[in-house]
Amino acid sequence: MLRGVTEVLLSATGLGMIRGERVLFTGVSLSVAPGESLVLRGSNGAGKTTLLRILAGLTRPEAGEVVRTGLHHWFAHREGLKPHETPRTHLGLWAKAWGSDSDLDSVLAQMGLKRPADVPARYLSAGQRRRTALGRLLLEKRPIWMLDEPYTALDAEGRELVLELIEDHLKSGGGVVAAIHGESGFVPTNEVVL
Amino acid sequence: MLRGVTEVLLSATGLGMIRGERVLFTGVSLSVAPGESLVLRGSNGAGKTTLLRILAGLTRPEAGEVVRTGLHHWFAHREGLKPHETPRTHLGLWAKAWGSDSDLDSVLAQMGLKRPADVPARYLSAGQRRRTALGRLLLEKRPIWMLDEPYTALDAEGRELVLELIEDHLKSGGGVVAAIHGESGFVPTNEVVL
Amino acid sequence: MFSWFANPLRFMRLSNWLAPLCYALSALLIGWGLWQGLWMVPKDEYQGGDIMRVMFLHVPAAWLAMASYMAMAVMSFIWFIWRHEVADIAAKSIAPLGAVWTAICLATGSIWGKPTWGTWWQWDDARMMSVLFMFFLFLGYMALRASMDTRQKAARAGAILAMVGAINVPLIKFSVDLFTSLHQDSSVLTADGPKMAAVYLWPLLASGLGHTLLFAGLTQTLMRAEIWDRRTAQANAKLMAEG
Amino acid sequence: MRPAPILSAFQQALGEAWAGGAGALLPLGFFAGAAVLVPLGIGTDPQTLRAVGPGILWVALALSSLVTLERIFQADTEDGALDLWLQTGAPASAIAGAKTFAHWLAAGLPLALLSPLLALMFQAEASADLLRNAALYGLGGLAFYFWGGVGAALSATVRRGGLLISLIALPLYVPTAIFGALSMTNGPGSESAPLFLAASTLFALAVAPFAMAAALRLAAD
Amino acid sequence: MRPAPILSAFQQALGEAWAGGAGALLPLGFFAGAAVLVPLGIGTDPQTLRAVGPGILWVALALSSLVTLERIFQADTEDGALDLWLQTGAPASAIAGAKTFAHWLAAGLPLALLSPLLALMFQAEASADLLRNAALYGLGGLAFYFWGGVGAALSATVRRGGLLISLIALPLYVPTAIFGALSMTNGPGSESAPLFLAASTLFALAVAPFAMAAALRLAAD
Ligand code: HEM
Ligand SMILES: Nc1ncnc2c1ncn2[C@@H]1O[C@H](COP(=O)(O)OP(=O)(O)OP(=O)(O)O)[C@@H](O)[C@H]1O
Ligand SMILES: Nc1ncnc2c1ncn2[C@@H]1O[C@H](COP(=O)(O)OP(=O)(O)OP(=O)(O)O)[C@@H](O)[C@H]1O
Ligand SMILES: [Mg+2]
Ligand SMILES: [Mg+2]
Repeated sequence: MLRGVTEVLLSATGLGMIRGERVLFTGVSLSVAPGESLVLRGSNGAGKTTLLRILAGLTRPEAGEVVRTGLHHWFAHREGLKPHETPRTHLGLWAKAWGSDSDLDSVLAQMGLKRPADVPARYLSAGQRRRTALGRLLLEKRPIWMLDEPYTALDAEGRELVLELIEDHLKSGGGVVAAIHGESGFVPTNEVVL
Repeated sequence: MLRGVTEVLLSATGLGMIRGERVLFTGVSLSVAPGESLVLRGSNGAGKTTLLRILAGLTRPEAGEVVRTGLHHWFAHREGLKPHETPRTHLGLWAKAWGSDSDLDSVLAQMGLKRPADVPARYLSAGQRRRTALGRLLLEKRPIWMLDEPYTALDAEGRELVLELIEDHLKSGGGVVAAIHGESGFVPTNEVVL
Repeated sequence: MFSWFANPLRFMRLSNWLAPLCYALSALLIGWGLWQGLWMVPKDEYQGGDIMRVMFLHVPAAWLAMASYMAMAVMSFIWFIWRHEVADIAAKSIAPLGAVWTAICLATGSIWGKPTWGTWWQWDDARMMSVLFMFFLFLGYMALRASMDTRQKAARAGAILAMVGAINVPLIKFSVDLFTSLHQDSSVLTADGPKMAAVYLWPLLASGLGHTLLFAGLTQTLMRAEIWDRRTAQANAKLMAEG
Repeated sequence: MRPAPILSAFQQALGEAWAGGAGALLPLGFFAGAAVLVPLGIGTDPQTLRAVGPGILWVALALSSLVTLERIFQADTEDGALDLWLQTGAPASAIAGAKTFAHWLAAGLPLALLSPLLALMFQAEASADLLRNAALYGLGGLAFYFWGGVGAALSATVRRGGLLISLIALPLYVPTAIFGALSMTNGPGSESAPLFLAASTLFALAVAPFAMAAALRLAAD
Repeated sequence: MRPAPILSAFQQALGEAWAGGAGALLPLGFFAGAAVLVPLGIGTDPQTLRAVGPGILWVALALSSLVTLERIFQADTEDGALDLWLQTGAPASAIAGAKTFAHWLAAGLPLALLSPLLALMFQAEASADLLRNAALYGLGGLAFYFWGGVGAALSATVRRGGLLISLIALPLYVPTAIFGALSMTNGPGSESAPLFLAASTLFALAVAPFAMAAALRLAAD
């Protein structure tokens, strides 16, 4: 945070997107500064996931621009788990790919995955799969978190856990962009309604 | 309901299940009578989905027995949608397979799928996929509904819609078994905690 | 009758003395058969000279290969219909043994074929091909079982395959009569009884019986190991349920 | 027994085989590719090509059916459609049979129909035999598809169960392959071979659906 | 450029190829199956078999690489892993190249190593040529895998893009196939053919990763 409060982690101006002859949104501008959270709102099919992919650089917008000043974590519907991967091997793979030296066992314990740590993903329960993917957020400190419906399939304790993670992350100067239906659980700094 | 109030739609006695050398549950007995709803509760990985599959006859229990007195609808995490299927073709297929004569357009309208009715599933948003699969419940009247986390990925209006469908179904003498995290939205007749 | 054998306890008690008996008898029979076959009987120039002595290994191996597949299929059938666990354990134990005997049949046949037919292997020969594929079926059966996550699923998948694959065995038996083959026709296991000269026939039959007993003994030993294994797993599951 | 689900399964599988713009054409492309690459590989001596022709087609048919079949039930297992099909009230064997038949219709039959063309490319003489052979390819292919379906259903839960399905299905293919190859030669036994081919196909049609059904219930478990 | 993600991609793909107990063995089984079925189909005249042998092996190599490759990127697209790989900060081309190389290592190289055995089964004389040929199969297979990877990446979003991938990859295979087949004959040009084969492989290694990267970004879009 050398350059003071004007520094932003993520900003976008004039984003517009068309999908299959249909205009999803136009003129969306937003920014996320350290410690700020942004919640994307809108009914089913409004374009939240699409906007999130644009912000992550996965999809090219039809109009507008995105500037990111740091790395980000990505957590979406599709967890990126292979059927034969276990929570341990999955998190181990990504720890290695990112050159992180986190302690796997403590990450697994924190996510409540001690028991199924060595069960292949094809046998995991829905919530256990989500927790595995969430574990990636703990492997490496990255300034921006992009979360698509982070509470899906989690039990009450899991929700609580995600909420804590988000709050800790915000407190330590990170930023969060999340698409959420229903209660967000935290008070977002900004909201974008699509 | 010829045989009076003692008639049950679904009953199970002494169900027990082992998965990968781990005992998920033992001695689970339950019954669902017309107009009754049963909510399965438990933390992630407790065995709710597994129990639901046993009740539906998809998985064989390690111990115990299940008796169903009628057909049931199945709505779970995996929607059964092929990537190239559209909401219209998917619902059309199952209407035909079940020999139902429901009006497809009205089902699509009721599920809020008028706009994306002809968009292939691989382009649908998460909520639109869920709504498509939910549409199957309206194609044919079946006494038992088995729902695995029915609110996942739905917006507020979608939640409302599911709630209404469930209440209508219960009122008309149907039964519901649902695995739900968090608020169920309705007051369940019974709860099973795993 | 099945239910009588289906009791694992009874099986354990029975096999406790039956398996060693099988081993002892088979050692005697195979020993005598080989002694006769390798040193005593005259060689047959028409069948390649001294190399024909491999017959006393080849033919019993061929019989056992076919018989073991049928046994596996029958055990699978019994398990599929009556769910007697011992039948499944038997099918599972027979598979690796059957694969070994089939491999012996292939190897010895191939070794015998080089001097007599001038080739190790003949691709369009129905008998050789069908024995080769029976070997693949044994391997496939084991691979399929290994790829399933629970015993119950392994048993179900294996049983389906073993029963469906059983069509292969009649084909092997009759392929020689149906198609032109380098391989000679059956002369022992025929409808009109054995047509082989007695000097060869007796040692051969002795070897055959010996191999059968050896096979039976080994099957029982593997089954005992498997039963111990399952008992341990059950005890573990119980412990975990309580703790 | 309700016939509606069975008919629907058939239509859905047929549609699916043609969907994605290319599904059913895979074996065709495969087949054509092989036909183009083979002469490139083995040289173009007409004598050799003619000798090799019919056999290559059998091989291509067997391989392509394996490739197609691996997906039939695996995709259904993964996306949850299998759960729905098992709960229609119709017998699973009839549904599995209908689906397999549809895939043969979409992928196996075109291969057989294309066979005279490929035979001609391989320097065969144009004659009525080519049409007779096309019928034999069709018949044999049907058996391949049904046995392959058993292998596919058995390995449906094993992602990338490639070797498994080959190990399981190839032995089941052998009788058909032997009779099929034999029926296109002039050797001894070639006269009765078509009959045996037909018998082995009938046997596959009668037995395979039940094995598939049992295997699919297992995959859903 | 961070090397860690590239190494991880390589290791992950290698592990994945061997996972499920059978993954990498698919092409092997395929190859062996073809080797078994071919003589059954085309007859067993040693003269014919010897002539046909090397070519059949090339065809089998091409076909088996197609089958394997179709999954490489399709599975990644479907389960969301592609999104993760594209966000590692390492160049997508390096990651795609590492993955393809791993799959060649797990499936293509064993095929090449197996080739002398299969040549012997096809009645070739045992000689040092068989080892030289194994090296050529390895080299040619590498080119097949990289071009096949381009086809696979292009058709990653098209479920069952079978035809697409064959249509795209087959033409790319042809130069390699021609030089490969030529280098195993005694015909004119057979001496320089290995050089051309090596050149075509180098070209594939240099160009294909960038094409794959572009195609993968498209698949994620
Ligand atoms: C790899 C090649 C071979 C295979 C797979 C093979 C397979 C078999 C099989 C399955 C049987 C049992 C048939 C029955 O009882 O109906 C058998 C029996 C026999 N085989 Fe072979 N065989 C092979 C090579 C040979 C060769 C090269 C010879 C000798 C020239 C030979 C001689 C015999 C004899 C004498 C019998 C006993 C048949 C009888 O009298 O019933 N086999 N073989
Ligand atoms: N090829 C296409 N043709 C027509 N419409 C398309 C096409 N591709 C995408 N769409 C539409 O674009 C929208 C994509 O929405 P997106 O997935 O971003 O929604 P979302 O806001 O995340 O919804 P949800 O809350 O359901 O997750 C959907 O309405 C979808 O129908
Ligand atoms: N082969 C296996 N080895 C070990 N554990 C297994 C195996 N198969 C399943 N399990 C365990 O069985 C449980 C299955 O749970 P199930 O999917 O029914 O949970 P759930 O209650 O629906 O959870 P969620 O709320 O997350 O959806 C999980 O804990 C899983 O880890
Ligand atoms: Mg969304
Ligand atoms: Mg669940």
